[in-house]
Amino acid sequence: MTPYLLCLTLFAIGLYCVLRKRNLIKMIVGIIIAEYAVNLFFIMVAYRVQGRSPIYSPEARITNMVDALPQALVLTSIVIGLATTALLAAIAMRIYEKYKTFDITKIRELRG
Amino acid sequence: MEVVNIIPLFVVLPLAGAFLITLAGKYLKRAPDILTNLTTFALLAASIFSVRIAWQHGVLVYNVGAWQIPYGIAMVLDGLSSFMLVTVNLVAFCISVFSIDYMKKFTSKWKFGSLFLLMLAGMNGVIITGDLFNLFVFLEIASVASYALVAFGTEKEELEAAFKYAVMSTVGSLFILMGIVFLYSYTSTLNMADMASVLIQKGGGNITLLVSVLFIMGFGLKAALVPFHAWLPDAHPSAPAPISAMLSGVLIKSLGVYAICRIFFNVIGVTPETLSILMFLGALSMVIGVYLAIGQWDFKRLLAYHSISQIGYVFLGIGLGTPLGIFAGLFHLFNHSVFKSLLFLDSGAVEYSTGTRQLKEMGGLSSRMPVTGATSLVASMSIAGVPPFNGFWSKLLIIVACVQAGRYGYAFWAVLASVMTLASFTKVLKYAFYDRLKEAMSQVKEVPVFMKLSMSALAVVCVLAGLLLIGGWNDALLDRARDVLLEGTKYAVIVFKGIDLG
Amino acid sequence: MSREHEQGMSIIVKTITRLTVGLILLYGIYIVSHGHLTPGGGFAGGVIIALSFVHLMLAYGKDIALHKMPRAASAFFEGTGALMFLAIALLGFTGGYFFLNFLPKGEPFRLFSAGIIPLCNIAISLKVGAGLFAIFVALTLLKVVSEKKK
Amino acid sequence: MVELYVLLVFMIVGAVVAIEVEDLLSSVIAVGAVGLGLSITFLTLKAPDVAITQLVVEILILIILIQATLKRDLPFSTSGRWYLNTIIAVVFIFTFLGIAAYCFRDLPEFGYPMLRVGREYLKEGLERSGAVNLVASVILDYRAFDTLGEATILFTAVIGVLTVVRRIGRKKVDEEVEED
Repeated sequence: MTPYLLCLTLFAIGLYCVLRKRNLIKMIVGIIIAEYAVNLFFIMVAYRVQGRSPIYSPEARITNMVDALPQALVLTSIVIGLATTALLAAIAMRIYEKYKTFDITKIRELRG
Repeated sequence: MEVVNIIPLFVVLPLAGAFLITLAGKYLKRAPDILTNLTTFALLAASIFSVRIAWQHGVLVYNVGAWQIPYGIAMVLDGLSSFMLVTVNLVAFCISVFSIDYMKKFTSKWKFGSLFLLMLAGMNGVIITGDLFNLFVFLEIASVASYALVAFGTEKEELEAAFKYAVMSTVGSLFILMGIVFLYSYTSTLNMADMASVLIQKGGGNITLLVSVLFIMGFGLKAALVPFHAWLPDAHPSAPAPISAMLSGVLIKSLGVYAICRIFFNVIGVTPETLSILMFLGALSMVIGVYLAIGQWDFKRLLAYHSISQIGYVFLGIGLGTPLGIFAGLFHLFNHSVFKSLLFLDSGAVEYSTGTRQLKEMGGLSSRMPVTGATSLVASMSIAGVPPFNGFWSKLLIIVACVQAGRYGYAFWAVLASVMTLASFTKVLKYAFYDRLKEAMSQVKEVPVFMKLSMSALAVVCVLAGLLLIGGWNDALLDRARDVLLEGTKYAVIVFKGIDLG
Repeated sequence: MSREHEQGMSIIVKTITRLTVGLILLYGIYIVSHGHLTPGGGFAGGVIIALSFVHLMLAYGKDIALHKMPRAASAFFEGTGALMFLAIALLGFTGGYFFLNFLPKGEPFRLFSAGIIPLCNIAISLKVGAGLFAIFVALTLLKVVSEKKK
Repeated sequence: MVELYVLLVFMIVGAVVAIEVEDLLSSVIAVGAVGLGLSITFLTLKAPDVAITQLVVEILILIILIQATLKRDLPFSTSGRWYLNTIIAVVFIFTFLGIAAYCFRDLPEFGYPMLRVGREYLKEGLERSGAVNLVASVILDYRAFDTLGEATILFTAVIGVLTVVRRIGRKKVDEEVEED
């Protein structure tokens, strides 16, 4: 239980950063941290006490391997995170080029 | 070739089209146009065919890689999926015809074609899949493509809107992924049908409450329900007109409304509390969206606020939970896809010819641009709910359903929002199309032929969509879709039965 | 900013890069080809391959790296990798199912085993390596041009 | 499982540093430290595949973000009163954790997953797909369709980045613009 809660703390910190910080790079940083937390949670869900990694070896017959499915899903989710981050960074760099700042309070063309 | 083999094509075709465009599009000038239109046409044909086979067989299940449920990924084609497929691919085909001429105003057409098809692949994948994580993956494909498309013009405000949209939408995705993790830990499966049966056995518990909250926030962000709507009025107007039409017309529906319906009705199972939350958020979006729209003078921004409002109608209908309410909600979803994309295409046509989006700078355009003027009239009457256009029927049904369910308050708000919509569009028509012709606008020409063609096609659909209420059509398309939602978590049983048949 | 500075880092960095970049590339290829036997796989290996070119680019400047791996080539590899993966998926139809593992499974622990899995790994690594390098080049060029403007 | 707690606390501290430090470059480097910690955590949780991928992706993200921040202005981002911000943050985090802790009683205990579907992969995976590495057998055989989607997302991001970095977005209808 405690590892789950610590992991969620990480998620909450990332989320707080996205919602409160007024800087483009800081927002990207927050998203990255929250993504890490979700990925970590997935791997934690798969963990078994005294487990082995899910790879067979020629010598020994292994029975107590950890769940392989979440690991596969996390691989996918890491890639998704990378793709999103790269695109966000590209957009942020273009915005910097236009406005000469990353500060969102100085970039207010639009009002929603 | 068995009939079930059509199911993967909905994802394979657009993906293949997108990959080929990136290889060939740089060197062959016409290739992006031809490939995009061929692909979307094939998809439209396939989706109409899918309605037929869904009608004949009920539920069709396709096991990717021949792995049985729940070990592999399954694709499920049922009434709701085929209904959504028709909606998405019809609108996408009209938009791809429109963008042949419109996108001449932008550079790098091959990037546009490729991203457009990738977004379409993502939406089709979300609709066709029967696996929760797979749904998330395709949702992200569609989202990532749409972030890039919003920034397609690479001007200041476009980049800014794209960033805002991307950040908020990514937060939504993270909520959704978190919900999926919890559900996986609780049920230890990812297939939606299997998950539903496990949840019935184990009972809901507190965890489904947490998951429901996470999903409503996550998919609510994708669907732009009111507390989560802040990105939409920036992102939708900033994109090029065909993409605005795509985003407002189908993206928020397939990623937001469809996903919420599928997960809450068929997997988690609806409780009266979730229904009333959906209904309340819907009504809130309906009223606040139209209230914010009235003050706008930017044509596309006004339309974007109306998207929020109309999504509210859809959620109000579906949230009622009665057969008539769900039917009306789905019908309104289809109608909104058609008339809102038509309106965005009209705004694009106006921008193409006059170079402005401000209503105050236009005037008397219908004499210079007869096709655009006429189609805007049809679409505005539809969205405002004037008989005999399609918007009237669906709004009427939603209001009747509210009254039937005894929700008089919601019925009142729906009528009020409808009146305000009418007022807002009267303003648009008066200032843009039917006022005195301004000096600056006297040299304006009508748009090229492909744009006219696609706008007229959508306008015809607007007029004829009322026929969907009659007999056979209704039975094949809307009733089937509604039945899927009414079955609720019996979905699991039905899907497993579908495997035995296949 | 002087011209030499723009063309990469100091001689020490360049020499070490010359020694290591080949090893990194080789390691990436190893990770890809043994993806079904050891940890790693097409994605991690592809990123390592991309990183080896990124490494070259950081040390030597953009001209030499782009000479080794032109942008047209990276675009080509990316499209090819994606199409190859899709083609493997579609070839499954020969056995009746989309994404069917239609090749013989072979003997476990051998390099040529597990049917389509090694092929998929290669396709993914091509796509990932070329794609990530293209992203990196695009962002670097963006930065160079915007600095010139100042 | 002491090392797991140590790593988690290290990551949380790193994350707090990353979001609170004012210099953007330091912030990005702190994220790098968190990512490294995450990679080691994956190793202790017996997920070597994920650990390798996390490590290389971390390096790439770090390079991209450093490129983005280097030689740009130093914005002093957080305005407003710090104690107000801290109170909001703490209240927010504790409410979230409280709700979660209440709901987590339903989940299986940490270290004892249900393995309804997972057991099948562990038992049959080698036989039915032929891959020794079961994670590879899951991502490229059982759930290869997900991986197609994943590859497509990366492809989309590449096209997206190339789209976003175009200098000239709009042109006249008949104008020919040189494209790169």
